[in-house]
Amino acid sequence: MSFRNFKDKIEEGDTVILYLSNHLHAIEVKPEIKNKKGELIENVYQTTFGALKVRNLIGSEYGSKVELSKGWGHVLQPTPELWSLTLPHRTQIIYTPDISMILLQLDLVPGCVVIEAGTGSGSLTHALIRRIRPHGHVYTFDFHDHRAMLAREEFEAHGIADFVTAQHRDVLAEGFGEDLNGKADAVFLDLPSPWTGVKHAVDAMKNEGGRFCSFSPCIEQVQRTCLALEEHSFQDISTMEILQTELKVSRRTIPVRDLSFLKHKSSNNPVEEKPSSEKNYIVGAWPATAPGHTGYLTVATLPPQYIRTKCKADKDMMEDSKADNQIELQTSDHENGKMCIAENP
Amino acid sequence: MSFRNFKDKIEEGDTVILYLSNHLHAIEVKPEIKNKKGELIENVYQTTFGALKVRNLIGSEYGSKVELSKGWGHVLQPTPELWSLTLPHRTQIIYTPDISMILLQLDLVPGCVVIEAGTGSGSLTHALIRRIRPHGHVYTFDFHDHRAMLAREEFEAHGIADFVTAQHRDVLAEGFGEDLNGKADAVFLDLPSPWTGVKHAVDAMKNEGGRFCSFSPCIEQVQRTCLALEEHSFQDISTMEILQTELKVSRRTIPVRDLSFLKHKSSNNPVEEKPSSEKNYIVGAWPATAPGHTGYLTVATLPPQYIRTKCKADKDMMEDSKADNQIELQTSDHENGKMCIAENP
Amino acid sequence: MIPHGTKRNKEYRLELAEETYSLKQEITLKASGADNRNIYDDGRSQKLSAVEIDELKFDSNKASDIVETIITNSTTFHNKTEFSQEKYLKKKEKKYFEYVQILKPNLRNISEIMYKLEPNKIQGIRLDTLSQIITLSNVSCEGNHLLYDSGSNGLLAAALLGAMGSRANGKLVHMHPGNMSQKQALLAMNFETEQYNKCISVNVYSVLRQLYQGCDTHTVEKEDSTLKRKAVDALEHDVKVSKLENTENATSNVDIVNTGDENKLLSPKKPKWHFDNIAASEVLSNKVDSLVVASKEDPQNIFLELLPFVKPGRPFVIYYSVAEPLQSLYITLKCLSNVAALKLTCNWMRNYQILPERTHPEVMMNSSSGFLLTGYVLQ
Amino acid sequence: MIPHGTKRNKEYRLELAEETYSLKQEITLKASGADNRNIYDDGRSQKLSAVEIDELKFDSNKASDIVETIITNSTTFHNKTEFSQEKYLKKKEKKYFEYVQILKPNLRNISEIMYKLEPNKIQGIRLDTLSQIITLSNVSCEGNHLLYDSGSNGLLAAALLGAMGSRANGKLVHMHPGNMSQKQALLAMNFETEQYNKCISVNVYSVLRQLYQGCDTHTVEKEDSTLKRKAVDALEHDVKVSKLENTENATSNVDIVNTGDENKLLSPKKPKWHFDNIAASEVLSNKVDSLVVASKEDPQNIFLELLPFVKPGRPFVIYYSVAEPLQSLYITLKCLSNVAALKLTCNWMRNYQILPERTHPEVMMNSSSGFLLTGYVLQ
Repeated sequence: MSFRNFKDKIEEGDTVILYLSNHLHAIEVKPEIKNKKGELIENVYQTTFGALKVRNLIGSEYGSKVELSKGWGHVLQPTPELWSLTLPHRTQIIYTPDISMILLQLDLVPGCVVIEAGTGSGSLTHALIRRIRPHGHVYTFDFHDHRAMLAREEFEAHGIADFVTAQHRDVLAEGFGEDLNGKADAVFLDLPSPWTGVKHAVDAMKNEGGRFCSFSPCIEQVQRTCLALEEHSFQDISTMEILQTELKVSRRTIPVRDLSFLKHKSSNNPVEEKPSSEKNYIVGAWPATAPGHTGYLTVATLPPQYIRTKCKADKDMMEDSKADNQIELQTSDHENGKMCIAENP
Repeated sequence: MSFRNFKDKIEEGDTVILYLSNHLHAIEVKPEIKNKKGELIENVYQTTFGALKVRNLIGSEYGSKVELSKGWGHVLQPTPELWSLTLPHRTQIIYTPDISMILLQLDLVPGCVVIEAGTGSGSLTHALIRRIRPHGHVYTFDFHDHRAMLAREEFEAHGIADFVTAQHRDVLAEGFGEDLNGKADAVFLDLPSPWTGVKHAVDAMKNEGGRFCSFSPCIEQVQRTCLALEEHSFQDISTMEILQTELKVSRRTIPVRDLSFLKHKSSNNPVEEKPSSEKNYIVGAWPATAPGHTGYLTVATLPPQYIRTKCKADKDMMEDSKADNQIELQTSDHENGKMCIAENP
Repeated sequence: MIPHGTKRNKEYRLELAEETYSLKQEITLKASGADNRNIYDDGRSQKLSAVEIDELKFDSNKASDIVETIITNSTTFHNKTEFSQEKYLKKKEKKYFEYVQILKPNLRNISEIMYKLEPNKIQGIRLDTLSQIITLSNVSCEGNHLLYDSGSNGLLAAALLGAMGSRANGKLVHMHPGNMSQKQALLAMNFETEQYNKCISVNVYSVLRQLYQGCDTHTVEKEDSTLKRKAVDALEHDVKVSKLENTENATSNVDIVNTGDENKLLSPKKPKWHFDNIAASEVLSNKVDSLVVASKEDPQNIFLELLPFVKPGRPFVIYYSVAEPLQSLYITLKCLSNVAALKLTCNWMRNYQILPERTHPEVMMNSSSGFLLTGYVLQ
Repeated sequence: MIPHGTKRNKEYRLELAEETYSLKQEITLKASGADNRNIYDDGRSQKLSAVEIDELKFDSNKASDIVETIITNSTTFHNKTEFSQEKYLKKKEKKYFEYVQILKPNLRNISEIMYKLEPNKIQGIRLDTLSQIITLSNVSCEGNHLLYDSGSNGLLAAALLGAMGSRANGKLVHMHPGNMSQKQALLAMNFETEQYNKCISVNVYSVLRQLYQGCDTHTVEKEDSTLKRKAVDALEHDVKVSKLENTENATSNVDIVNTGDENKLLSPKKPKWHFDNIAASEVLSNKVDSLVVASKEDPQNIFLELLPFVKPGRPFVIYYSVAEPLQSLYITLKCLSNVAALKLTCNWMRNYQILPERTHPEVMMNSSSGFLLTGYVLQ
């Protein structure tokens, strides 16, 4: 229940983050677990610093030190960011740099209604929930029934089920459902063919308009999505890529090599010609390998209804006027291409 | 003539680089120039530090200080790198980070024969010439007759005409010419539709194979070029992007604000609560704006003739076996697309 | 936008547009060249003189007429590639077709405008970095949060307060080192009064003195700054323009509106800052759920002084525009070992042009994102 | 590559391939799913046991047969998307179809191999940064050049010597601080003797002593290191393997061949280094046309000591793996004002996957390129 409110002390049922010298572990605080035979046994969590009796966590304060059999660690209350780093991966997940930008680009504040597809491992969902609480709501969909169920159970266990509805649904084929028509402030898509979801996003958004964001690893997905967004009168269509690098900070001692003494014949020739002194730097080193690509974020604004229809009409006129135009030809090319990897209904 | 050999002193006809507190200027050392009326007059170069009598440069040493009417500067012997920063732009040019990678990726060393299309402003050409000298040769083509002529004049003036043949030719339509068949170690393309040049590159390369590189700003150009390279049995096809940032280094004094005194009631209350001390750092600041994209480099190896044909046969077989396959469909899509912006013959 | 006034001192009159036009739609392109091989740049391609074009501008009402005339008189336009023609029209569109759209202010457009206009006035905090300050500090409708900000013109306070929402309990203590807090972005957000009042802006010296030394000390020395504050608050009330124009060519500074009804401020005896200090020091003594520091000063002292006010297990985020002071603080904190999961990060962000046959990253990028030092407080 | 030997101690026998096969070409994909909605990851999708698959590997000669059997026994393969199927085949291809191609060594493949295997052994000099060291130092068939390198295993000497070419006049003075120079990459390039001999590798102390103090001094102290050198050179002659395998799974260290015919080295009395020192100090006293420093030591001292040997107007390039020592040197040089166009740069490089419908940057990148401080020497 530890995702709902700020807490001072650990209670049974909480999920806690165990911090061990730069390693993070998420632990569900259950004093007992079932073994393979189905018998309840003492819950002991194994770490590189030895065993942790999970029962002992109950009642201790967040931020405090906990004893392990061969050392110690600290327990933190989970945040969506810590959860992203420790959650069980059911799919590729979206990490904090992209999540943060998605939240900002979708103009989300407490009270907003936001649609997410697909749910995946729930990494983004947790951050969406935090942002739209206490009066908003997240509707999240996954076409994989098992994943949708696991997500539902997880939100329940984390005490945030009140703010989220997790459903199993193939939204590209079926849309978000009539209940959500005109209800959403923002729609986020992380799907293999997001362009087919754009029309559903238009249906789901409020009359006063809203924001759209799509996360796609491949540029072809982005290109099709941008075309679909333009066709549906979206404005301010913009695509970006976010990467984050962690600098490795350390104090480094660098040898200094003196060569000046060689200019003068001297009677005492040094036998060892080693570096003569040292210089200290605090250096921030770029890591040898770092994430090089997560996905492209494509964002756009759906204008209010009354402008929307007008733009739409303009658009149609424009399309007509250049039917035999090269750009138009290009568009239809893309639409042919679309069929190649379109989802089966 | 100052691009040919390392020189100690400036002679008439040299191009020199004038360095003025982080500004670089390329100056042709001509004592007199023609004015608008066609009369020969004294050549005076105007700078932010006043006038420079170009005649006075003759005989002075490279690297030395030169007097200007309101200050002074230094003269450097031009390198292809300094030239890239100062040359007259007749087109978009390629800069040193990309140039360097192109030279390395093309496996160029003295003695190589390399083809370049188009010549553009000759930024890359100068670097190619330096690398393949003294026994190699650069064949460079431009479809713009005036540009080809200007380039020819420039190579002549720079004293490097022996190592380069600059021609006016539409190589995408006409190829590189029969004379070059089987002659090149490497081919570089910087053209709007490089994929149509791939077959000509194959013709021009030596029987023992060679390296190919294409520079394109748009991803669609890269996609088509990669397909064309695969169709023509190229190996190790690889695409990359190079960016360079210049860090602004400075000594920065940062105020330190003491707050600890507030913990204690003290009789002498400070009236001014300004930062109490300072800390010094040498900082390397990232610039607010920097080049975000120049172009994608696509490189590949053409294997030796005897392997090439075999691969080609394999390929054909493979293509046949999946004629009704989705990937194939995709390829033909791209070929349709190609027509849209293909060059007129 | 209809231009009037002289060339030097341009003014525009706004007219409600029933329809919008785009040049590409109005002007039919008849012929285009395959490439630029026949184009010579000799500065003589336009047959109309600058004066003639200017006259055209004042005579003609429909911009497409102007541009069509210009094209007709260009010797090179029809030889240009289709791509170059489009680029040309886009440039002309910007010059002769100007629309303004009135948007509701929100953190995204306010921070984008402030970053574009004067990144130095918001310590160079780029959009992606700002977005991460909000998430990594775990700010939500719950809890109390502490911000030390010595120069982002209220952007960070606006960002955090926005994420805290209205109709919830938390407070944001917004510490600043100056005589008055910078509120430009905070005011620009058009927060409702209830939400706006959740932000308690206090001078760092006053509030810490209040906290450590109790009430009613040093009132004498404060007289002077009180007067200054009153003047400023009064001034703010005069600012009337309430809309932010999100046009590309908006180069003037952002106008602000004061949403607060803080008239009690002008009531006699105890000034508002007096009560703010008391309220803020109460929040601090109960400890807060996150700490954000974005200082122009060296962050080390400030962070170490404010760390004791953060509950154990909670996150902190320190922003600085260059890495070196954060690297130095990193080493200090590693030695103190009172924080967990310490990380120094740097962001990279690039925008893309997505157009059929012309997809590529944007040619210029903002390569300076600033740096974040983040972690969690231990007991 | 045909595997034999045990699992733990794999050995391969090479066989000349008349034709190459790719799995995608051999195996016809019958059915594929539209997405992964019906795939549950329970580790039970492969009906064959690991032991059964191993047996298959030894019984079957054609890899496509093996993989076809594996696919037939997979419960999920036919439900996977076409994309996942291809990925799966690629993985299997790597496991069961292994070809080796013998390539001619050149700077590109040697530096790529060295960077991939152990970037630390070449000071983390990435391909793009290496390429810029060569251009920015303006090395060509002309002129004499000076390199100080304390730890790139000969990569920088190989890079510069390669660009200098054969049948031309220049010399490369390759200074190192150790008893013997690192030559791994230099030898791997298979330079002709004439070109190889243009590189004069000398100990920095010996050559400067030679230069400043003249011949024949300190021969006594050198005895010891001479012996060491002889041993090493002899050892190098024993290394026979001359080809570099450019296979993806090459994880062993790169083998090298000695191209030099330096038998005179073993001749009595004056060792080769003695003549090398004289030759190098002659080059230095006539001054060089460029200076490259890639030290593990702080670059400041070394650069300032070697700067006097560079002709005015010529470029220098200083590489270091982190920025801080170069920032410090930058400040020093700005004060001395004996250099022009001083620049500290950092590179960014990313590779792309270009495939129909699946074009994207590679998911992992090398974010550490090292830093270059470049400029031109003034009189």
